[in-house]
Amino acid sequence: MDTAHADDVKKTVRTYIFVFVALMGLTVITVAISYLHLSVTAAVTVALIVATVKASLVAMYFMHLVSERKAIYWTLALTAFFFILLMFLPIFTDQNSTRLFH
Amino acid sequence: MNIPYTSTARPDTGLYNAKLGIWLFLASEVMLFGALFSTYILLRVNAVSWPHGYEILNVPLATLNTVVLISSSVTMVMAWASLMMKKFDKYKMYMGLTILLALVFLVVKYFEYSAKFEHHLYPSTNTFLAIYFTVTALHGLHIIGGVIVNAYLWGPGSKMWKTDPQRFTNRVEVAGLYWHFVDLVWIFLFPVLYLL
Amino acid sequence: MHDLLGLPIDASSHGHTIDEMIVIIHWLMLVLFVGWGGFFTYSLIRFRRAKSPKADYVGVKSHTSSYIEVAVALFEGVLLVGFAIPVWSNVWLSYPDENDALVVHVVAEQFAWNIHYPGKDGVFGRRDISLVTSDNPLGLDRDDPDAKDDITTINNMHIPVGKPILVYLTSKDVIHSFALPLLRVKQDAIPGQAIPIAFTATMTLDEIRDQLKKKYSLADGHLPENLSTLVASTDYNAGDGTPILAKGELLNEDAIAKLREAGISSIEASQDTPVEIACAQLCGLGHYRMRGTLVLNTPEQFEAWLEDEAAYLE
Amino acid sequence: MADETSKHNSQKQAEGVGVGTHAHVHHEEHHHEVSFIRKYVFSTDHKVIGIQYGITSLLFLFFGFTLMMVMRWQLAYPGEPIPWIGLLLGADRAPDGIMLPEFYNQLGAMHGTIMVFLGVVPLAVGAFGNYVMPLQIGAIDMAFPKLNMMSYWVYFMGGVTMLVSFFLPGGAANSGWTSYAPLAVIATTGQTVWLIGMIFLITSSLLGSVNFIVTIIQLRTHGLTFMRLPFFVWAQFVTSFLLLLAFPPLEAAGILQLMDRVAGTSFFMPSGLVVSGIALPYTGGGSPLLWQHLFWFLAHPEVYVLILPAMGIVAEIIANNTRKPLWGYKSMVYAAIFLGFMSFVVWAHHMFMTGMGTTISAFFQTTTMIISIPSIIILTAFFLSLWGGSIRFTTPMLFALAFLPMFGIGGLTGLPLGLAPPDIHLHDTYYVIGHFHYVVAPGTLMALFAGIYYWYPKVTGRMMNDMLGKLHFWGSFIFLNGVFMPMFIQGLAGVSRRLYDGGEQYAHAQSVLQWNEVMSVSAWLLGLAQIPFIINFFLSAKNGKKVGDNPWDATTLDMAATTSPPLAHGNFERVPEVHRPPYEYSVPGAERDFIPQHERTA
Ligand code: HEA
Ligand code: HEA
Ligand code: CUA
Ligand SMILES: [Cu+2]
Repeated sequence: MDTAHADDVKKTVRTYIFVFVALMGLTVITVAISYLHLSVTAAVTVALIVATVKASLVAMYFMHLVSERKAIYWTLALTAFFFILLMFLPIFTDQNSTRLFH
Repeated sequence: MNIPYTSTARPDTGLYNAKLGIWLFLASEVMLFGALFSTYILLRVNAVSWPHGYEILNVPLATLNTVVLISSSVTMVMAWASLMMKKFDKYKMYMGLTILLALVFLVVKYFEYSAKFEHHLYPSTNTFLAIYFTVTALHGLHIIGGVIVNAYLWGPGSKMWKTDPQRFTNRVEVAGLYWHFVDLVWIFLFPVLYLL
Repeated sequence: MHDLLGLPIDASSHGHTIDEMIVIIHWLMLVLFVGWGGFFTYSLIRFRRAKSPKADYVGVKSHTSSYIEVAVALFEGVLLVGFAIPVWSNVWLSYPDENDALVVHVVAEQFAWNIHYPGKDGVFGRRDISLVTSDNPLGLDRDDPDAKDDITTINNMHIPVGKPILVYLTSKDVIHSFALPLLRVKQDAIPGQAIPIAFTATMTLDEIRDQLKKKYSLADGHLPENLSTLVASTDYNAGDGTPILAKGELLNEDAIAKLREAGISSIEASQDTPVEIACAQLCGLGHYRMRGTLVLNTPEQFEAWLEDEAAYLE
Repeated sequence: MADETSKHNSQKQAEGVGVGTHAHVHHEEHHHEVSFIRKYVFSTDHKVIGIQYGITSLLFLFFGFTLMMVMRWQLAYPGEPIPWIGLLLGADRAPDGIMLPEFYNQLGAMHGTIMVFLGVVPLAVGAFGNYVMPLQIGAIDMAFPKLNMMSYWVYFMGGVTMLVSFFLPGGAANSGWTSYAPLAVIATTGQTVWLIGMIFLITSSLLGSVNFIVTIIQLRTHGLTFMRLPFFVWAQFVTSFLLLLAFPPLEAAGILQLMDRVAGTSFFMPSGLVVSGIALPYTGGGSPLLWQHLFWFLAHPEVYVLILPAMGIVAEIIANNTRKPLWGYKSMVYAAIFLGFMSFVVWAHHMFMTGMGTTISAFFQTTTMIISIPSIIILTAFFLSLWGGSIRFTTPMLFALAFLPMFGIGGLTGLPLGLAPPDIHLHDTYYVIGHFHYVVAPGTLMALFAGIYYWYPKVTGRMMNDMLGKLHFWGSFIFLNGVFMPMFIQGLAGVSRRLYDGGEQYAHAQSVLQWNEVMSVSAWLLGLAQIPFIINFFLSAKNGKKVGDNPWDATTLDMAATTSPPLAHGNFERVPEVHRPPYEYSVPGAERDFIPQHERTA
């Protein structure tokens, strides 16, 4: 965004404020939902969806990923791939064992 | 001789050096927190019993901290936008606010921690607290690092605005990218540790 | 190739599948190494500067190398799909029914193997870490009715030949690895987990000793180095027929002196306990001496041993 | 540059850094004027940093080797007092000169750690990468010179931390370079210091890798497209990504293990542990295997970090000494990228014996077989590059050529390990030790030596002595094989690794025990074979034959376009522009047998 002009910046400032409001709203929602004591699966799903939306907003607008360069998308795509792999790690630790001696 | 592309972008990549650098650094941070997150999942799935975060931790305080951190992200991005609009005074104000909010976050965290210790809840008490303390402490260290960088850019580092405004703006943008990332991590930590 | 590679005796029913794979891969490796190495040496000689003062800008034009690469990849694919994956799932991870097998618990600790048999009732007694003492390293609760007839040993595992053995393996402290080199068995013992492994022995201790027997000279100054760990492979009698050393008996200086007197100048002997439990995972300063022995018996011998142990319990 | 003064300076510099491993030198150096410190100690010039990395890592390599020479005494002659140094070691390490098992384990763990993290990686990446890569891409320095300096000093601190740990009560870390939990969690204090040292080293690597990637992407000179990069630069590029993305999980794991050790958490500690009859005060609930997964998530990519730069060095030298372009440059580049990518998905092949189920083992066996293909492609390209060449057997070329069959043996012996059923017999035996030493020692080390002989004239302006070089080559080549070949024999017989007495206790080891002495003697002779190198290394800086800026008639920018060595700050008189692929040797119709990348007319 280093090529952006001051006028564009003014427009984006409005976006920032909008995003800020959205983030606050989502924070309230996620806290509120937690008081409903949903089942574990439902709670996890909702919480993670809300968190992902919030994180995307931050990444897209504050970190201006919406208008970033190819090199950075490639880096992030690679990282995302390995990140997902890392999330599978708990499955890999699932061993061929019984818990016989408890 | 000067190193090229410290303030202007290289035409074919469209990036200046530090921006690519910080994104690469953030990529490694993703893997760092990813590994901890993965640890959390593993431990939780395998645990015989796992407490709900809200039974042990202070949700209102953490909500406050979430609000504080998100606000600091906004002030950070505003600081950068002010520089883009060549308004140095506004930059000073927004950057100052960012630092202040970060300090508020740390103070709140301090109260959270000491409340836990008072109730004899330590990292060694159980696996939930172990992961809670480890991850939030690491995140706290990231906040402290950010505060130091931001304080430098607010104070002595801001002299560069006079000599090389473009490069200074870049620096603020890069610091901002880091700061938003720290915020982003918290956005995940908060529900995962406190609400689930 | 098997002998060339120096693989040890294989005394288990699944071992040959592993050995076959090792042999096949080493053939592949040999062919590749010799092929590539031949090309390499030839190129070095033919294209040395003295012989080839001007280099050719283009070099190799044929696509043979790609075909070879594809062939190697295919061969690896065959190894994988045809051998490795099926052997792993159908042989290594195939478990006998508990009723048909001898079930044994093995609990590793720094630096010993605790072996736990369920005894006559076939039920394992309760173990509890709070009961662990130096006399009771397993923490076996002898007050538990199931535990009354349980047999435990340290570093000495007896199993019958021909019957599937189902071991549940765990550890009390750090990670160890339960390795039976002569049975092609290896499995890490991980605290907090009980990991099943199954195998069937095919050779008794005596048969293995027979296969491993070697000639040792008894000439002066020629005593076998590890004398005290050798057993005689046949009966040795003095000229008048009085027995000096029976088959399976440990060598000792005394017997050797007598053998020499009787004019016997060399002797056939083998390792006393060639079948071992090795620890294959670094587990602390005593890792190197965490050695157990495995006694492979005929089913009758094994039953007899069980009887003995049971009697000893009472 | 007047070489009299600069030579004098580089001499001083070499001493400063060389002895710099001992902290006291720095205090002395504060007495010199500031400019000296800025120029040679806290320099931001990539070349000086490269040299600092180089000398520090060579010293560590030598130290790591020394540890092993001491260990090899115990393996060859278990229980006999170590000659000469035995009594210096002290009663808690070697009473009466006889090594204790505790000490053996410390030496083993530290040998592995030092060789990998303080020796080979800093030499291959920190030294060669730092010195050569910016030159090859026509850059005046790295993108972030200060970060570069920090990365060296953080590495240095990591190294000092590791060394200091030998003097702690209970000694250095003793749980293997793999530091498996729970053993490492209950180990002596040395392990805590090991973890702290590792965190330094990881930080250093991360700083370095960010810098490398940005430099390669951003500071390539005009006309230097990605497909015109020398293979060495590609190798460093892929390596940097491996470091960037694989190291953080180990950093996380290190933090968790540190928490387990100092804060009493149970990340890696399951419930109900009893050590020597006493129940441990851990709440439990952790997973020992988690450590292994996080460790190997790094450590497998790490082994390609050890090999890729070596391949890069070999590529440069082979092209230069066959006087023809590399065969299949493009396929090599794609293979290297694919190798880097795949190296993230094979890690659990180190864990087949932890009790792995069918699906997961099938997955990792398949990926492991797949990853052997790009290595074969790269090796094949090297072989075919020889065909039609005009081969010069210079000292660097000898080392580079030896790399090929040695890596071949190491790589091929990886195949039986990569299939789970054979691994049942071979896992954690000397076969594994043989496998990876063939790749890292006769493989990578040979390539690194090749690189030293190749770039030495660029750094110092003087050649290394050829006679001594060849002596070094043949000695190293023979004795490296003497050390590592018998390991396969022992491994196939089933002898475990990390045995304090070399397997003396075990009946199944008896028939191969005699090899221990052979290996040990070879290792000591290998040590002797390094003497010509050390002499050569230091004396040639003063007495070597002077050379101009392109001693090898090379085409790449590092050799062809810079000012004459030793290089001044800024590297180039005029920043070069690139017009052609990297290895334009023996182009038909050209008057010379090489056309530098930056030369305008063909
Ligand atoms: C630089 C380091 C390096 C490299 C490149 C490799 C390469 C490979 N490694 Fe290795 N490995 C290690 C370092 C390395 N390894 C280390 C350090 C350990 C042990 C760690 C520990 O436990 O402490 C280890 C352990 C290890 C294991 C675990 C063993 C065990 O603990 O049981 C496995 C299993 O799959 C494995 C497999 C492989 C494979 C399939 C490759 C493949 O990438 C190899 C591909 C290469 C080829 C197939 C060769 C191609 C060449 C030719 C065909 C030409 C040959 C001919 C001539 C030259 C004449 N390695
Ligand atoms: C990069 C990695 C690397 C390298 C290069 C080496 C090199 C060597 N290693 Fe190492 N080794 C490991 C990594 C490495 N090793 C690892 C990871 C382990 C496992 C540890 C564990 O179990 O946890 C291991 C274990 C290991 C064992 C097994 C111990 C056991 O299981 O108990 C043995 C046994 O012989 C051994 C021997 C050697 C020898 C003889 C060399 C020789 O090749 C060394 C040759 C070195 C040189 C030739 C140095 C040259 C340097 C100079 C001459 C410097 C000159 C200085 C100046 C000019 C300033 N190593
Ligand atoms: Cu138990 Cu090694
Ligand atoms: Cu690996």
